[in-house]
Amino acid sequence: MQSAFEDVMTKLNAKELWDFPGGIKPEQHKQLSNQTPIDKLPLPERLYVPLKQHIGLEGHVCVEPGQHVLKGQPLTKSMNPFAVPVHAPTSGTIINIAPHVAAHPSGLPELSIEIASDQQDQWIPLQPMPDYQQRGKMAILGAICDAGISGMGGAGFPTHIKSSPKKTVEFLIINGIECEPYISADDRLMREHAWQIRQGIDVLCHLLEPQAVLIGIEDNKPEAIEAMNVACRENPRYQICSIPTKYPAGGEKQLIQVLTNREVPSSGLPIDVGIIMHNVGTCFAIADAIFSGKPLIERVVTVTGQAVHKRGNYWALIGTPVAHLLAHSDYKAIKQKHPVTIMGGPMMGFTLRNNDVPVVKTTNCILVPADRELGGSITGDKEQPCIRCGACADACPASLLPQQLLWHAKAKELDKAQDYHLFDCIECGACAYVCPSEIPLVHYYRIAKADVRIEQQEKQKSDKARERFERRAKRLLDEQQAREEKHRLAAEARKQAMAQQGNDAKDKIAAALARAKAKKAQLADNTEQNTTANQAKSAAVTQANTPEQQPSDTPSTLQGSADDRLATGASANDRVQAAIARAKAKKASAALANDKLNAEATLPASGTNAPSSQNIETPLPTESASARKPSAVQAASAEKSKEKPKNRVDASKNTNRVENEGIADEALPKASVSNPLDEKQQKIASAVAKAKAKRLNNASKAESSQTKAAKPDTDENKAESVRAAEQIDSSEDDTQSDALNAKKQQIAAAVAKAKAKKAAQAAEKGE
Amino acid sequence: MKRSIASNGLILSAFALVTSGLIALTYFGTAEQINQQQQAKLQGILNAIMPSQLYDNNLVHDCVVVSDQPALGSHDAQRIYRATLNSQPVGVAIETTAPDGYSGKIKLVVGLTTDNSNNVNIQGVRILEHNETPGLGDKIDLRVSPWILSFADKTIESDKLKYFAVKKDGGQFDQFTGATITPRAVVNAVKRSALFYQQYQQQIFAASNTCLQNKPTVLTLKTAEE
Amino acid sequence: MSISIALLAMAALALIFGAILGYAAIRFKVESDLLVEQIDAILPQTQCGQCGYPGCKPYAQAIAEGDAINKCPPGGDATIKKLADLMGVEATSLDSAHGQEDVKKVAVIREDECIGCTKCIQACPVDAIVGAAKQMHTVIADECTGCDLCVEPCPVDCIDMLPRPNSSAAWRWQLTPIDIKQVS
Amino acid sequence: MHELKQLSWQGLWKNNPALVQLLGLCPLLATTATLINGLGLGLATTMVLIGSNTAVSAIRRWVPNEIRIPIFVMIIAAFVTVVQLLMNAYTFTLYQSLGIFIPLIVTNCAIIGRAEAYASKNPVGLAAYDGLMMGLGFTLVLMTLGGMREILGYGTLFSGANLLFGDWASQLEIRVFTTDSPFLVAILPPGAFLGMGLLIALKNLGDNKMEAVFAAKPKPKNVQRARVTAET
Amino acid sequence: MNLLLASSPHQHNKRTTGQIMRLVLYALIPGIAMQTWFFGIGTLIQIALAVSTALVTEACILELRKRDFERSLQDYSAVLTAVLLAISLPPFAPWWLVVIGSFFAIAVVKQLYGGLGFNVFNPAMAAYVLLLVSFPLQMTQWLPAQSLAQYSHNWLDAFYTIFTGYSQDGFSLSQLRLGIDGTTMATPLDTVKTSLAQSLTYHESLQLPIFDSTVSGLNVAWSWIAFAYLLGGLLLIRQKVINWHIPLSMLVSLFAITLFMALVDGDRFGSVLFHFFNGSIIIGAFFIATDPVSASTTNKGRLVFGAAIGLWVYIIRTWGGYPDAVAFAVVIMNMAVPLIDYYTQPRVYGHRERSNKKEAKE
Repeated sequence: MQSAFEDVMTKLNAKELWDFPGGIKPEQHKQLSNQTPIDKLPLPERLYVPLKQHIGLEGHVCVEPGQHVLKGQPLTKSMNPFAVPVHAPTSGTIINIAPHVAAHPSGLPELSIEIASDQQDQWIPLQPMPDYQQRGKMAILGAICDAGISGMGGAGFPTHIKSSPKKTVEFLIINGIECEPYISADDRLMREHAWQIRQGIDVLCHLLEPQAVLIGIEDNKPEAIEAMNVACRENPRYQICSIPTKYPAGGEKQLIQVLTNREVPSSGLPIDVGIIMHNVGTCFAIADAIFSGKPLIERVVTVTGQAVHKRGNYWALIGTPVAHLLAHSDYKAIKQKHPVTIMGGPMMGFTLRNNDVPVVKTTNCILVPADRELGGSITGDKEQPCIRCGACADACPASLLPQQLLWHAKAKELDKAQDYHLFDCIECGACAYVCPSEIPLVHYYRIAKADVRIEQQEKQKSDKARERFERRAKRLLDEQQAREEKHRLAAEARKQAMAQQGNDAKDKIAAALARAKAKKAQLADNTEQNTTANQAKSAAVTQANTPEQQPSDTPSTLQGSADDRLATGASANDRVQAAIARAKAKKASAALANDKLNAEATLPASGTNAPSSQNIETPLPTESASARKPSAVQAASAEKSKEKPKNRVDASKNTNRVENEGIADEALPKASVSNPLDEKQQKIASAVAKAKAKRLNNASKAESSQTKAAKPDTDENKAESVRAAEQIDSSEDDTQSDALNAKKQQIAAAVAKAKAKKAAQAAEKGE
Repeated sequence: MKRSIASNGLILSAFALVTSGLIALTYFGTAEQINQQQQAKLQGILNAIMPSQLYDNNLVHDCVVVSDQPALGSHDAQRIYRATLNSQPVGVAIETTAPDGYSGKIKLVVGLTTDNSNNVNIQGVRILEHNETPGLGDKIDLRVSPWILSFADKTIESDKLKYFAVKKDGGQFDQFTGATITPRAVVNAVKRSALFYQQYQQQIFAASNTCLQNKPTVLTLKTAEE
Repeated sequence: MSISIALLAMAALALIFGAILGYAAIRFKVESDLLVEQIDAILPQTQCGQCGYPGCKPYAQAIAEGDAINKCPPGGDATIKKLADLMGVEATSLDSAHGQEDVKKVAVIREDECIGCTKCIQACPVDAIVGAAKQMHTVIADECTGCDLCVEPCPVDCIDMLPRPNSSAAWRWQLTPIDIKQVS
Repeated sequence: MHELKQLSWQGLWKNNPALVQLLGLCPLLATTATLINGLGLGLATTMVLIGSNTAVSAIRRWVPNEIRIPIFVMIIAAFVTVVQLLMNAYTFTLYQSLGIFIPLIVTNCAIIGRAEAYASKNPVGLAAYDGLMMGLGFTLVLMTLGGMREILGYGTLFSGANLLFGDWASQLEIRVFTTDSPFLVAILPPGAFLGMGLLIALKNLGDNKMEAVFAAKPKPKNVQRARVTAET
Repeated sequence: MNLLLASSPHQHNKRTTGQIMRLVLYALIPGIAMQTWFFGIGTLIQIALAVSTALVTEACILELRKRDFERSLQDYSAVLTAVLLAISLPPFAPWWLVVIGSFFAIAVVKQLYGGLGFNVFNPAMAAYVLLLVSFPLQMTQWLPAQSLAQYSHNWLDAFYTIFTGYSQDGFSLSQLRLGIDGTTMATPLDTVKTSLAQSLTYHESLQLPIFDSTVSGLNVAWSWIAFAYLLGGLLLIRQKVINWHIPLSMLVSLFAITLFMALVDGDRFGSVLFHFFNGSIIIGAFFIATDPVSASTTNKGRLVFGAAIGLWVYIIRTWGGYPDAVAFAVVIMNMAVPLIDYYTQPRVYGHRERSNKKEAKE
């Protein structure tokens, strides 16, 4: 089991350490960059601050483009504890809030705030709290959170969450290992700012109240160890531990193992074994936030590699494009035949898609190697088959069996890969480093891990979809039953009505209307999408129950009576209403005939909410733009309905009747004399028309080559569709006054085309 | 449940009866033929190692069983088939074992006769069973090599015993290239069985025929000294 | 005689074992997880109908009754492989008559073109479209299975099937080398 | 008729018990040192297959599900024993050289496999035919493998034909070549494994080739996409 | 501007597969030199034959498999296989023997299983086993060391014998095999096995002329060769080309069992020295059992693997049909490797011992 606190302390006091399995000893190359003090960079012109730079959620943007911000001003805020704000790194103007290539191996754009520096670098008023010991812990945590501090070592876990553990903390470990080759940011930071780091540790101690504080530094940084020793001299609780240089000693789990011989349980956190670990950079940032009130807007970045001349460490503002850093460190692109920029170290860093990527809170190094500097082939295209030499297993710090993982990852046997503890891989790269076959092992693991995650997500999604589908099926079944019940009631009502026959055409219409409404209202009721459905339903039921004429009339009778109504009707509203009524009546009778309703009935059903003209003004609880839509639709359908009596055909696109081509011509004048329609209606109508034209076009193109017999027809169709398209095109340039006419024509043309298409289809079928 | 138990039990039982009955019928139908075949096979082997003109009895049906004889190399019961001409002893076919084969025991049968000067003539030798290395030691098998035929008509003379050996040991029999142990084992086994026959000839022929018994009694042989 | 004893022994043995089996058949009966459920759990639940069955469950039923396992384009090869494992048959390639495996898509309604006809709402098998009559509709992207059943009913063609946006959080780590240009 | 054709195709090639189902490997690998041995075992297996398939099919209506396996096993065991006795009686020498592998036919999964998968669900005639075809398929593989191994290992073909067909058949033996150092591994069990593996590979190669030929003209299939929901 | 993309780690160790294989080849040089010194130039001819056959075979099959054979040939794995096979054959074995073996090793054992990294069996040893079972005669015709031979032979003789079966002067191979005492010479292991079978005691058989060393039970030639290979093997461990686990556990387990058996019955069972330095134990422990592809890959597994080989070697040598057994033992244990690997998985960081499987299932 885990070693007891006393045992650990005894061993540490005796300057003894444990070891972790595996590990490698790559060439360090730290001298390239750790010889000079941390340098300041000139202010960049533009900064790109990604909204999310840590594990967790992104905050809400609280600035807008054009706004002038001061250095240190928060750009996002959120009440969510997992959201850490970002701050303006310098004073300037917000240019844009848009996706910008992110500091992520994918190079996918992420939402970033672009700031143009005003070169003033003017601070927002700062609120330091040097008296933190008098404040409550919550206040300190709040300050840390508001300063935007997240872990600066690797993953970027929000610091304030890590600093408010629910369990007792035995060890606070400060990670100053920096085990990756080339990087020396923490090294320089410790050498130059040991004092502030110690202050940060003080703050953390105040928050965490650990029983011991261990500061782990690799023994290849004697100066840093010395500096920290000096800084921590007055507090004997702080123990500086010199760790043997071995990669990846700086890994959280490995460092814990080396210092305390404890193992973080798989899928657990260090706090599960009584340990909290913070990076030295984080400590420095905490000190900055508490004692100067400065948010985390800059960090030390190592710029190294043989392709740059002025290698060293720089204070880089968060959001500084890498290109800016490279420009000021004398980057010689010529030294790279295959230019590569690595963000992070050579072992775990990732290559950048381009150099516009901004520095983020976790960026500790920009490595620009010359060709062949890193040995082997960087793209991994020299991959050879695994010879099972086992060097990877010997190097793995987590005691995994990398080649088994590789085997299963390659074969996409994700279950087996997980049996071999795929998710315990820390992606340190030690296995791939030693692999003689140059297999990019870690890459395969990452792909496999991503696949597993995606698979899990999809599994969840499909479960949800199944549930929703089943629920919907059940609902539809219930509706069907309810509908049948209604039918029965309606039939009874009809029988009653038979007894007292009336001959009035208007009554007929009313009866048809009522029946239609009854049915559709019931649908609307069930879908619960309409707030007024209940009302309509009750109205319809009332109507249906009133003694009325027998409904077994054919559609033509109904239409005929509607014609009468149309002829006598004076106002436009009446006509519209009549048309709707007719359409509905027809559908209703068709439905009656089949003794079932199509789901499409919802459309007219909504119309039943208010069959009078007032419905246009009926306020609906949606946005203003779409509120106008219903009226437009109704008008459009009225228009359609009007054509029907004249031509004795159904203009509805859902009927299967074959139409003749004359309709279009006839429909045109008809349409043009109808009521003035407002702009919106026209738009919708034209949209419908366009859509139809598009479909027709596609259809006729597809059809044209199919059969010779159908050819004349289809050609004609095609010609017509082209004409329609021209009309549409030209109509868009028309003036306001012409627009009305043009739209009408378009609609008519579109309808005609739809019919032509059907005709063509029918012809084809006929063959 | 009871019905399930009863019906399943009965059905299975019925099938068992039928199938076993079928086997029983076949067995009765073929038993005679099988027996004949086995006799014929034995007869074939015996004929190959004991020329049929030398005797007039039914070799297969005239045998004694000996066991635990160091000269015959095995603790198993081994048969000695007796050949007689006009009821006079002519020779024997002895089942014997060479325990020192390269890969374990080699079982063989040796046909022996005696000549006037009581020297033993070897009429023929056949290997019954062996596990010798294929390609090396398995040349003792007639199917692989005719080497075993070289024993035919060899005589074991008391004063020339040492020539009855493989060439490497200074004898007259070829060894195979790459394998000496196997032929040496076979030669030695043949030699031992011949000497055994020479020694116990009288007792073997004096004993009663046990071949037709179900469990033949094992013949106990007495050495000359006793 | 010995033969009849043998026969009787066989019969008795068979009787005993038959009885044991008869007992076990009743006593240890297990209701196994229905095959259909297991198949259904593998299918991607897009309910797209490309297999020729109205929904995933009916197709699962059909597979259990012996239909081919390679009719599910949304699931693609991965699903076929799992089905093959489950059914103990050879994994075949996707039957192209049913369509091609495509990137995961999501339906998006072009809002200013939507006329609020609710047809897509009717068509959606998982109720992933919300909206009321004559109101603009919208797709709940998280619920959309990408089945594209809503596309055709739309009278104004305002629904697009767009690939699901690639986020760096759900990135598959496919590093495709990009042509190198000289640094200017 | 179509059914019979299908059965033949399944048994001889598509679902060959030895090459595809990989059943009955134990006798298959052990007895195929020569072609004639393979033929003998193959014929014995075929006889058992036909007999057991017929019997199982004939009694299939009276067999309760729970005890079908024991019943099948008994039937198969009975047939094997019968065949064994018959071979012992009438092809004694072949029986001697096949030895233990005749009783081992009982454990040849191809037989119980066919009983369970086909005979117990189909009428007698078809079941018998299936048994014949599966048996022939098995025999063919045994003969091929035996022939391959015999040529490589002994340089002969049809040696020992007299064991099966009587003395006249000894002249069937063909000596392909003579060598002092035959390729012994071919007639040893490892050779059987290697040969078997190569045969399976060849079969798959043939299948792939055939598939490529037939796939050249895929018949266009029109699939009606089912609507989960009503189309408006 | 687009930059080159790659996956981490970007830094690599310099040693590639080809280099590892080459290092193994270099480490074989002392042993081969010693073998040539004692048994003549035949070994070198065999190596040349084997290597060229192997390379041609590998190239052809890779071409058939539509792989890039140029790069694959550069990994030296085929060369290594061929050399290992060639040095285990009798130096004057006929040419077709090594050609068949080499072809089988590459075509069947290696490429049919999927090529480098996928072969279950050690190709050289599987081929050796094939040859031994198929052609036991040719495979056991070892010459006496030149100092013991009745007829001396030069490189031309070797050449002639390998290709025609007769030396320049018309001596057949069996004549060449005659020792100074006029008897055919076999390997020491063979000799002892034969004499034990002849009911001689172990110590009696050590009196035979083949044991010409001052140390009891050793043959000068064979032990010098073994020492040379030991040198190369230690070099490999020092270079970290191979791990120490397999050689050590194999030698220790063989040591333990030989010591035990020799103590139990010194007349029937050979001494430790006899077993270690007369035959292929050393080369087997350092060069053959350590073949990474077909050996166990976990450290615990390697210990088991090596120990089991040691045990098998002894069992087969003592009670089996063949005098030497390294090839059989290695091939047998190759089959057990997946099992060994499965049960010797190291405890993964953060998982408690053993119970991890169960946890994962729950």
